Amino acid sequence: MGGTWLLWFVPLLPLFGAAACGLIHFATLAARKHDANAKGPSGLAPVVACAAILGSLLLSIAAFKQLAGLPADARVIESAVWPWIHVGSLQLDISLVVDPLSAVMLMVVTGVGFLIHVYSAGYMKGDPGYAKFFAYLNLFVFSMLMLVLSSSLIGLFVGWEGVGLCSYLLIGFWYEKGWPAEAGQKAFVFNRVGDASFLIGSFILIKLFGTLDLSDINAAVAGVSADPEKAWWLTVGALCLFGGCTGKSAQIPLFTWLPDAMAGPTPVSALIHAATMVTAGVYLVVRMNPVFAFDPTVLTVIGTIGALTALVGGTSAIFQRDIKKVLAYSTVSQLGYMFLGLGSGAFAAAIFHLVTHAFFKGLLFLGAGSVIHGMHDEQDMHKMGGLRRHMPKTFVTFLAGAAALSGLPLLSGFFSKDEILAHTFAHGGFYFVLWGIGIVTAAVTAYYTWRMVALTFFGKERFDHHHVHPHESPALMWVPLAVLAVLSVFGGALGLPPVFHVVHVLEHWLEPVTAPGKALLAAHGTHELSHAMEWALLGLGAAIALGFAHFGFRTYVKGVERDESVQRNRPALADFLVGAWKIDAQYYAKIVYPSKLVAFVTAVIVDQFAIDGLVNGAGGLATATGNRLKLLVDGSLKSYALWIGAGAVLLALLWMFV
Amino acid sequence: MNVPSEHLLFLAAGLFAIGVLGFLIRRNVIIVLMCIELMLNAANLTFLAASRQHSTPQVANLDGAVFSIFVILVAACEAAVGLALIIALFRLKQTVEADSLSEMKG
Amino acid sequence: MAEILFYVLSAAALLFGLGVVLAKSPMMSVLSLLGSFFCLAVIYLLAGFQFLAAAQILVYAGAILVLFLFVIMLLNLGELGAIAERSNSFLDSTAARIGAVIAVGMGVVGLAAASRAAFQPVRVEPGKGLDGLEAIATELFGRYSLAFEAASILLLATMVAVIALAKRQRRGLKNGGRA
Amino acid sequence: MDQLTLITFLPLVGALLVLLTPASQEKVLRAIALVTTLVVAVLGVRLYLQFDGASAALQCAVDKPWFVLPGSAIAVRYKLGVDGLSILMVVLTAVLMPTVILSTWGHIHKRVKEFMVWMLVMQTGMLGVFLATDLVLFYFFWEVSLIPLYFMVGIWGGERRLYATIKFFLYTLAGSLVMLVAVIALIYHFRTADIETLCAQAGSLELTKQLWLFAGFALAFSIKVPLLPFHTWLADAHTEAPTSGSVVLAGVLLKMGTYGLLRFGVDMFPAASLELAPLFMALGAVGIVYGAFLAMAQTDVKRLVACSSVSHLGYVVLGMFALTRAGLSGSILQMVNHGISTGLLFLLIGMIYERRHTRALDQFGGIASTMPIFAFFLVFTVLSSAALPGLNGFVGEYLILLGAFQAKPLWAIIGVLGVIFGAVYLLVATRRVLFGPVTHEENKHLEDLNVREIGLMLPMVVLAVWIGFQPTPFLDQSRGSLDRVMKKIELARGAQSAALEVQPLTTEEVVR
Repeated sequence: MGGTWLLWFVPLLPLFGAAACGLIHFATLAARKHDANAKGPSGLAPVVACAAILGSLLLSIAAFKQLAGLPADARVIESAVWPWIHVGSLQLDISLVVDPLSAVMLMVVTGVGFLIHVYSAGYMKGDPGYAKFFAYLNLFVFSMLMLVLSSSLIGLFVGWEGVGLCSYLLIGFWYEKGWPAEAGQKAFVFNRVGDASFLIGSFILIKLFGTLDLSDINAAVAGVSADPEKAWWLTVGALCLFGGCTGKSAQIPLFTWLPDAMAGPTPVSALIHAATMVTAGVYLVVRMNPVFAFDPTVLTVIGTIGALTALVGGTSAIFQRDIKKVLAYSTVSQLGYMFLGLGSGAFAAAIFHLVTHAFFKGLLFLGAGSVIHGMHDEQDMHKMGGLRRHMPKTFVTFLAGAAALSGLPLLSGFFSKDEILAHTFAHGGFYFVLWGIGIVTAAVTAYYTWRMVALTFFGKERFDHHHVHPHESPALMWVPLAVLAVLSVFGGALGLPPVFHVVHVLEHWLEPVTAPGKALLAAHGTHELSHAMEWALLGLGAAIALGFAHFGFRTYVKGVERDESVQRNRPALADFLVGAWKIDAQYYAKIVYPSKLVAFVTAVIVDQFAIDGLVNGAGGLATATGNRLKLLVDGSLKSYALWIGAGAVLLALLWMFV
Repeated sequence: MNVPSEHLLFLAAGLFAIGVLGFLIRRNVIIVLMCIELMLNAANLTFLAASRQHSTPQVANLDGAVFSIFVILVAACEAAVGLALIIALFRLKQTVEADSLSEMKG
Repeated sequence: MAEILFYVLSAAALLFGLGVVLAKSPMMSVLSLLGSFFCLAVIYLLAGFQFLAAAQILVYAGAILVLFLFVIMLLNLGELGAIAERSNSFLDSTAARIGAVIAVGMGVVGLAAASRAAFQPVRVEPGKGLDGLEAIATELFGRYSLAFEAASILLLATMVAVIALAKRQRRGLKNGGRA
Repeated sequence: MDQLTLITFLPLVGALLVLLTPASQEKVLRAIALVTTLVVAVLGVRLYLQFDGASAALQCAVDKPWFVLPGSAIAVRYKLGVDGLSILMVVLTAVLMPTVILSTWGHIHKRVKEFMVWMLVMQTGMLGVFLATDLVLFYFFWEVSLIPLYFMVGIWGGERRLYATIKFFLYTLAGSLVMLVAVIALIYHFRTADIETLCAQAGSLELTKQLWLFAGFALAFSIKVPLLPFHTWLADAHTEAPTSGSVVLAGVLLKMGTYGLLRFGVDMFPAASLELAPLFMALGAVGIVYGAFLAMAQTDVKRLVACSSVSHLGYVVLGMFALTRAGLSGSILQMVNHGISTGLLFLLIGMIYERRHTRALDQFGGIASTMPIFAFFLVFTVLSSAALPGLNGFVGEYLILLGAFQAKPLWAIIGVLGVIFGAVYLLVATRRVLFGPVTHEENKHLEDLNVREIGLMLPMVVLAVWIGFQPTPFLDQSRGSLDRVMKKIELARGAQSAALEVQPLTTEEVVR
């Protein structure tokens, strides 16, 4: 595909789409100024938006085909370079590169993105900000593509922050309601904390390598091991970059914004908080695998944080009442899995889980969206039940997604999750603990997934009938569901475990990208699993998934008694879990409130009173002394004479003795 | 007379001190004026002492003398104006008490 | 012999000075002031300044003192006790006391300064007049001619001022007859 | 009539014209002022296009005899010139003024004639400060530019305007008096007032003398910047100033402080600035966080933006005293960026003030639903000043933090904290103004921005996006001069490390 300018069109098409939809939105506003409910050209917006995404999808497929054609070791397509910041010896440019890793991400972003665009054409129909929504969605896809395709860290950062901005705009889409705006602001601030650490990481890389071009950095990492001081800086740099990932991919310290992000429209949650944006962190670690693999402690840190996040996410999803909150915590948990995979050096497995997760989590979110759409914006599972009769198509696709998520055998989720657990187990040593956490989380995942399915689609109908008439979603919405369902079921084919004696498609495809990282890891000892052990792990995984799925389904198929009983006799535990281990409350108590206090103190006490006081004080001092001196002039001759006399004596003395 | 100059200056200092004493203590403005005359005389004496000191039999240094002439002149003017003020003051306030004049309070 | 006369006269001058300050009635003060002027005049003579002695007598004693007398008579302040000081001693108010202290301080400073100055012995023989008229005249109209003319203007200004100040404003005149 | 004298004194001619027209003809007055500033803007852009960034020399210099200092043979000359350090600020001043004049249509209705005169006089003063290359001429323009704002805030300001304007005036004046001492010392020591020769020779002074002279200059400029301990006048001055006054104050006047620090600090006394660099970096970094916290606690939206200026200019100082190539060029660019983004912010606040006549944050809420175009512009400006990549703020801030990191990693990390807090207080403010349900009755039927208001913001928006996407042409304008300054700093650094033989600085840290 020539490569020079054509590649630029992949991200630029959505950008033009966004601009077009923006204009359409302002046109509708102008039209609406005349008569209130004028439609204006907003109907045009979805068509423009979907066309733009379709365009970049086709271009991506073409790029993918051209990439596949190239020989294995030379699979890179470069684009023309946009000179951005040139200062002295520092050259920061933006150029796009398609290599196996970014090709996969390209397919996910544009593919799932396109499906979600089609879905939201139906879901958002009738919303006053219809065109604005598509403008933001296209802008998001543009930023995500910039992130995925850029060949330098600075270009990646442009996409990184652009994505954060779009999630802020989209979460706060229904700002009239008030709390979505707060959720959007919270998301942006959390991202900004991550970006700050990302910035420091980029400074360290410039300090070490003098450039931000990813391929140059990956190549130069090997040379660092000689100089211990540089090695220390590289480790710190890697951890800072990982700090950025935790912000973006909602890992332990910075994950509490994701559940609140559910305030945005459901397609947003599907696209941004399931399929694309949150995976940016995983993509970054895989893209710069030599930098992270250089120091084993960095991988251990990543693995531990991943495992802990998985545990916290999973357990918090158990007693959630809001269907989207369940899925949000589940996303946090699955992202934890991916980082666990990265931690144990299984870069290909993490990407594999990323891809399958995009499919089934996107599907579940869209399914939940169609349920909510049908139930007139009702999100509380305790007010649903028995919807399988009203929404058969949504029910079937939702079932497929839930099966894949809970890791039922032969489905995509099963293969990708167990591959990660297998690699963690193979790593041995401390990783056994992480593996244990992984297994427990797998069980919990199965439990809460099937609790959700049971509460929503089975049992008696807990909504009052004359207000709510659940109905099946229009074709525009369930067709994407069907496509995603197919992908979730058969997605496993991308990475069948070695024990099946069939090539692991994804691992082979990503070989050139992950090779340098694997080589560095091999230096610290390779880990192999005997076939018998692999079978055992597969069996264990299947057993746990099936067992807990059945257990979850059985307890909740009758209704919500189990929830109420737990709420009654163990309220502390229920509250603790629903509140995601009270981490968010801690943040508010330990960080937000004190910072408000500090702000108040600096503004009023330090600034107003101390510094300003000094300034005004100087003025006050002048007037005070002036008043006191005024009293001397009291009009009586005698005192004047005295002062003259005293002055004369003083001067004489002074003259005498000085 | 070959009195050393210091003695002349002692006398001048004494007179000056007395003048200041009167100037500060007395409440009657006329007395105050007189004390000022006294002080001026003391100054005159100092001038003459200096002039005498620096004169030689051949060349008489008369700067001091000329100065004292001018001092006398100034004293005269000052006394005239002072007394005129007193008259105006007396007509206004029927008193020559120094303390009664305090309208110019700050 | 002249030295003794000088010391006697200086003592007298000091006493008369005190008299001016401490006298009860203004009349007594004026007279003691006159006395001190005479003593000083004679001292000038002894020091060899005949012209100045004459000037002292003529201008000071003759003109200024007479002026004082006129004012005292005019405002009939002469009687004893007419405007007697309210309290017998002058050192009642704190201000007075401070004044006294300052005066004494001034005196001490003067004495100290005088004693410190290292004067060579005076080279003028007694009896020979220092300021002969013609010497004074050449000085006055030579080097100090400018000062002399300025002095004349000063006198003129004083006269105008005095007249303006002391002229009795007849009531009902053009500017509303202020007092 | 050469280019620089024309561009400096054309506004003065405009002021005279305004003075001649009767006060009743408001339309004509505004037209004259607008036309003058537009012509100056065109001249500014022409100057920018002609300017050759690679050369470090003073370009299109003007040099005419002015007067000789009494009692000495020192000739004070009327010298103007522009080089890499001042070109961006001269062009920003020229380009910003038409927007400011246009914005007065909305909120200046009484005594229009005087306001226009003061505005044009101030422009002459500001251009003079940036273009003067003779120390006495610089000081002259420095004082001239101070007086108009005193009247502008004093007459057309808000309730506490007298307190604010007197405080601002005295504060800045005190600083400039200290500077006067340094100016005199410098002139009489080197027997010349020409800045270029002084820059060359000042390095030869021994360190303690350099430190004292540097301190003299730095105090005046730190008050103007405003650097941390001297910033309390800014919040009052901004809150009480009329909108256009605030835009000019934030857009250009604050930069005279940073420009001064650059020209008379880093360029003239490299050794002294090297010595004091840690202190100034510390003040800059702490200023960023302090300004952010200050802004978080404000209830008056204009005061909030004023505090954000303290934080933004902390960045400029942090970058400048990192004394690295990236830091310096970043700080020069950030001066322009701050002018654009804060200028826009004040314009927007002015517009909402013209409609609601209040600046209290809790009076707003849900304005996005009634004024979508206003919402778009406000979000755009907030993002530009919170340094979103792709807009102008990011380029400057990234370079500054990178430069600071290369010099002192600790202060860079504190500076990066500023990125977080910056986003926090800006987003909180936007949320309280724009989003949420419409609580106040008046907010329901506010009419959106009219064509004039959009028109006057467009050039700044376009500039912001252009600098964001293609900063290199702007950065290259100061390439020659910055190389010269960096050479001087290297020299001073070499001398400093020679002096402290004990621990030589590793040159590796400094990226060429």
